[in-house]
Amino acid sequence: MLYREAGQFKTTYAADQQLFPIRQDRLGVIALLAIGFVGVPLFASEYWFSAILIPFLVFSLAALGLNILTGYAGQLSLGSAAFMAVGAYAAYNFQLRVEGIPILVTFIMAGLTAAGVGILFGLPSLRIKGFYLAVATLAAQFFIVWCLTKFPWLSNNSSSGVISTQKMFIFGHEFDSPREKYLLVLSIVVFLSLAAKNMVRSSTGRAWMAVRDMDVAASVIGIRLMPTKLLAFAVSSFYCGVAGALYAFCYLGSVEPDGFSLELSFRILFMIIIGGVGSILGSYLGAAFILLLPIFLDIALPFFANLFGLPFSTATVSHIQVLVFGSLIMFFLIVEPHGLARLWQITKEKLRLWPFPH
Amino acid sequence: MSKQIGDVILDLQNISLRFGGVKALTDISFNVREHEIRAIIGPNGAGKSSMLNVINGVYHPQEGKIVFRGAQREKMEPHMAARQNIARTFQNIALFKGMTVLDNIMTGRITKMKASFVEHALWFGRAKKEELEHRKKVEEVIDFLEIQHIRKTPVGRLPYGLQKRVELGRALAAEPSMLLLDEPMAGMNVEEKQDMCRFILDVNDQFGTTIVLIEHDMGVVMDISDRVVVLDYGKKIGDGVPDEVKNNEEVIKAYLGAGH
Amino acid sequence: MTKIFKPAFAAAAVSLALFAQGATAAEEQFFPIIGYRVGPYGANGQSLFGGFIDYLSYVNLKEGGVNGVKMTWEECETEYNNAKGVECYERLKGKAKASAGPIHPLSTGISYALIEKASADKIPLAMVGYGRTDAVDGSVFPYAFPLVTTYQMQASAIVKFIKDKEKGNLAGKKVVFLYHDSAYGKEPILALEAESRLNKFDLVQIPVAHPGNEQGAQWLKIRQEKPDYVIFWGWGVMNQTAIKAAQKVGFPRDKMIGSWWAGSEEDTVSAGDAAKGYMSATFNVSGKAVPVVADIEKVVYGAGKGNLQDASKIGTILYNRGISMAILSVEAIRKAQEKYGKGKAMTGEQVRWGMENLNITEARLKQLGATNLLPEVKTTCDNHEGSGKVKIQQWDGSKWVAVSEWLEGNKGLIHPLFQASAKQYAKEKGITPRDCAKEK
Amino acid sequence: MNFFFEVLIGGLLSGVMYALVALGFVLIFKASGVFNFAQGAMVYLAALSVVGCMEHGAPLWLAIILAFIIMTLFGIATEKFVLRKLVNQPPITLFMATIGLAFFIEGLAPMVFGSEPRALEIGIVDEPIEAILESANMVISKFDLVASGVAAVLVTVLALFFQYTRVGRALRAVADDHQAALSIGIPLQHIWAIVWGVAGFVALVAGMMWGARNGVQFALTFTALKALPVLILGGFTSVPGAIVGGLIIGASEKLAEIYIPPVMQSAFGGNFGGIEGWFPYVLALLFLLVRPEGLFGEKHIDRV
Repeated sequence: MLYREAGQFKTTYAADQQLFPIRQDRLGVIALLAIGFVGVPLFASEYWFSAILIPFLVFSLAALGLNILTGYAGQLSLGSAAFMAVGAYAAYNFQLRVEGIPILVTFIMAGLTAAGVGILFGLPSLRIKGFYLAVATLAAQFFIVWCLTKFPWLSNNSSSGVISTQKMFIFGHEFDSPREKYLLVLSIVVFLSLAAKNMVRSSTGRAWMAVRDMDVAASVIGIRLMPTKLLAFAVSSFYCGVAGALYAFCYLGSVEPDGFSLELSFRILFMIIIGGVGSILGSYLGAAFILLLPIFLDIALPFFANLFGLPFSTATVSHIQVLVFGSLIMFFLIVEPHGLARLWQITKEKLRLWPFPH
Repeated sequence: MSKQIGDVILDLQNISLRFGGVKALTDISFNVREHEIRAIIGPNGAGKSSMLNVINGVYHPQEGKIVFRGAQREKMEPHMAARQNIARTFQNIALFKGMTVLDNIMTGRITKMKASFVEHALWFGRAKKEELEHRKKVEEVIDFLEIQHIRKTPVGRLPYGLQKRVELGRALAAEPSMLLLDEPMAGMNVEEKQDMCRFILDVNDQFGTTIVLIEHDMGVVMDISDRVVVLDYGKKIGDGVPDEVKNNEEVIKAYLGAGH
Repeated sequence: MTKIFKPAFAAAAVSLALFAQGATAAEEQFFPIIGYRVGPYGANGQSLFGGFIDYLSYVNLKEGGVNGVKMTWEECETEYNNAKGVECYERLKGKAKASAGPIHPLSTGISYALIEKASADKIPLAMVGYGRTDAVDGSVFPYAFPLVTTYQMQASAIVKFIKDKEKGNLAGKKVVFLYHDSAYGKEPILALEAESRLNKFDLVQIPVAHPGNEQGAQWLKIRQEKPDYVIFWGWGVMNQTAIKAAQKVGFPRDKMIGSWWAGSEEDTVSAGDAAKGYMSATFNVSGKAVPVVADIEKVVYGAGKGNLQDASKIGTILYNRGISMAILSVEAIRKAQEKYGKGKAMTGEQVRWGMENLNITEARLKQLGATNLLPEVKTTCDNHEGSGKVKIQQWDGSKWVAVSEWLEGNKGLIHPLFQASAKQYAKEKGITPRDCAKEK
Repeated sequence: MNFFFEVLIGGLLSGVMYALVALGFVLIFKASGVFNFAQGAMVYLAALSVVGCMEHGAPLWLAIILAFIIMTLFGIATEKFVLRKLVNQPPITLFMATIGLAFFIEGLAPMVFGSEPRALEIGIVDEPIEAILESANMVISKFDLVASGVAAVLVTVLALFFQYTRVGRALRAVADDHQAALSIGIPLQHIWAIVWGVAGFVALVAGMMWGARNGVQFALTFTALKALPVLILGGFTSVPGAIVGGLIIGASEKLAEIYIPPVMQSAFGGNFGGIEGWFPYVLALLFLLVRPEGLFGEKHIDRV
């Protein structure tokens, strides 16, 4: 009864097509935004801002980008981290080389640069499918990172290839405390999430899903495969690019090309699989899970080891962490292959009837 | 029948199609007139589906000419057929399994939507207006096919017969001038077949849509089509009004075997 | 559903319990340790952090802490991953408010990511033999200490070593620089280029793509180039592979000189016989002959408080390096206590002062039982390096043997490079450098 | 010219090492459609098992047998506890599960056998063959030749196994058509367990060769990265494809590493070495644009 749609009649198509057609969802999202913009900044500690919330938002954005490509348009990619790298280095260079460019414009330009590179590496998708394409995206992963280390101009001739990001000003105000950075990232992520939600509920998103579900049928009903797939690559890379710029500017402050490794790409892929492929909410849930699980294990395992007096050495604890992480991924895939987003949906369906199960 | 059958709108001349060394279609010619129901029949493997695939550009014949509405067609991609108002359904249902009925049918109108993805993303300009306009059209199709109750159901969960109906809906949503139906009644029970026949005739009648149809059920074919073309082993063996075809020697031979 | 929720409850319970633990007692010196014991470099991390922690335990057991202040620490696993390193730093930072031993990130990538944060949080960053090397200029980087020596000074010292071998003349000789194609491998290039101009030898640079488990092409190229020496900047699997590949093309290993991260038992043992004769730089010696190492084994492992799972690693290069790092940290705290009050826990800011005024002389090393373990270190505001000396060691098939005295790189050539780079950084970041003349 | 051939031959021999890892991928993909990302981790586990057993006093031959038993048990467990529960899931889910599996192994193996790098001596020294070095001034490594021999034997054994044993024939049947295999009464689960066992055996061979070459350590898991471009080049389902793909990748990446950077250097200035990380992938990608199904893969026609 908590989550009941009965009694909410839609009398217009407009009402039926709004962003969140169910009232409880609407209220929930508003509450969440209020907490995010007001509650959290009031109470969270610096650790939460810089080590949990900012990376969570940045990774959610990157996962969202990958989800657009993989979840909605059906093109598996193992190169998300490379597009983040493009975004990070592009943002650095725009700040460095364009006098007085506003930081938000910088982020947009970073996204657009990544989108351009994304289109380039999306071109093979017109001929190559499935795992062949996935492996082919590794070419993007390795090639882009290599380029960033090889053209010193891109890192302003830093001898090591490491870049250190510039200060961020918006209307003359410097965003340098973790709280301010958090709010900046949150605003961008909320805006881009809304945009993503709008895209996937309109004909852009339907075209992507049509291509994903059955590309021949999609082309027969008039969808042009090439622009549709390339648009997915572009939008996805744009999101990853902005995420990369935020990763550099608001999270680490200093990045090197090697930081955007294949491992990072895999983490982002994990996020959408665990969270839910083809679900915007899933991108968030997955990012939270993948980010928090190692931290949780890191804290919990030594605690349990102490509690039960287990003779674990520090190294053993570290190994168990990796082992448990791998097991949990398998466990989740077995229990719910459609990810946390589906679990949430099932929960909602149960709540719809609760407390009267029939 | 009250409807007016018009001029030839699609003329296929000497079509031959090969896959590697396999000949799928050999030197086939026939035409389709405006507003008629044109059936293609033949035993399994006769090349019927290949024929439809040639018409809407999925396959490109090595030889032959296709004249559509008076213009000879160049080699083209499937999506261009859609832009020429040709819609179709598939033998093995080709719905978008991950989407709801409503969204599936909405995709049928994709060629008519003009808003760019930026407008969609920011939900301004044409995006919202279009979405509502087309939703209205789609609801008409939903009403027409009597599938209101499953509007928000993911198509993967629907029974076979309903999926077929949704697929027809997706094709109809495009408001096609020509509709290609590949075995629309395969695997249906009698009642479902009757429904489907009714929809096909209604479409033809109410909207004047030209229909090219592949069907195995002879009764249905003979009842509803205006003209029938018969294929066997990639060759045309008969063409004409149902009665004519029914009595064609070669057709009888192909269907009942040489021993007859 | 219950299947899923049960762990969630357990999780909540654990986190509550943990947050309740809270603050450390007043007179304890807290070390945030962000380390790695798994992943590609996990084996190296185990020895390093083992040595580091064992020395802290040793100080506690042997003398009851520094003037009575006990050493405490908490470890956080980074897997050598930058983002995780930052998370660890932020997590441990909260506990480092009252007192903070220097943080050793033990990864160049993490060091870079922490430089600004640590400076803002007033926690000193010790990068002993890695990290951001232009932080030698303490006027721009008050909180970052590339202690003992840097990649550039090391490269310069290696050049000095081969120059000595060639009777003081390198003109017309050919040196190949084979490096891990990353920030780490690229750092010494400027220094080597400067040396090659100065000493008129040919320098051929050959990068190896990460992870470096394939070097066939590079070594065939080296064979074609016929260099007199190969200077080698590898890390992890790249080291064994290089040694093996050198053997494969018949390049003499005793003409190969690695960096100090390419010169541990982890690198040579797994290369087997191929490693015999291979040389590397180091800023600490191996073996249990060093009194403090032997004493740690007796005191710490005798009390059953050793950190190493595998005690056979005591006395290895990386273990002894961990001890050296800990000695520098503890000495910095001792120094800080001299100024800010003996027997008190030192804040990060106070430890920073200690690190900037280190003066570990031969005599002091002797008192510590660390004679020859590491070179003398004397830091100042404008020299956060403090030594710039390395030894060259050679693998004799079963252990590392030092084959040179402490060699100092060409400071006059190298340090200006740091100052130029630091100046550029200060300009980009809008930092006004401190006036070192006024510090003391 | 001499140098060119030296690089070419060296590259071909390295390619054999890549092919050894790629073979494991092919076997599993062929039989179960699973893209097994954990193959690299399995190579690590196998090599660690060998050195681990040797450290506990087992002689080499016994250690190899023990490692084989470990790998087989591991394969059976993987099938029983993971894959069987994921039947009928989309390929990407299975792929993800194998990444989880890779993490599992990467945590478990060093915990059991220790993580410090170790040497694996199998009695062949990786050094140039004197005779060839003197007569032709070319470096050909003994070890690489042995590795090629091992690969040849392995492929022959696999071919015989598939051709002449009941189990092997069943495996081929499964590879061709799961339904058909089921309908003639082959228990799919057993078959999958066997396939994982065979892949474990291949991983053991690859692990021993790589381990003997570079030392046994975590980085053995990276061998998978060298095998992936081999796979796209050779096709996911072809054993000869893995071998030929390996040879092509090995030779071309070595030649590229030698001859491309100087060209780029003269065009842009700077040092452009270290292209081995991406070159095989870009090569494979370009190749795919021409033949999307790989060298030996089967051409797929979309039916509608």
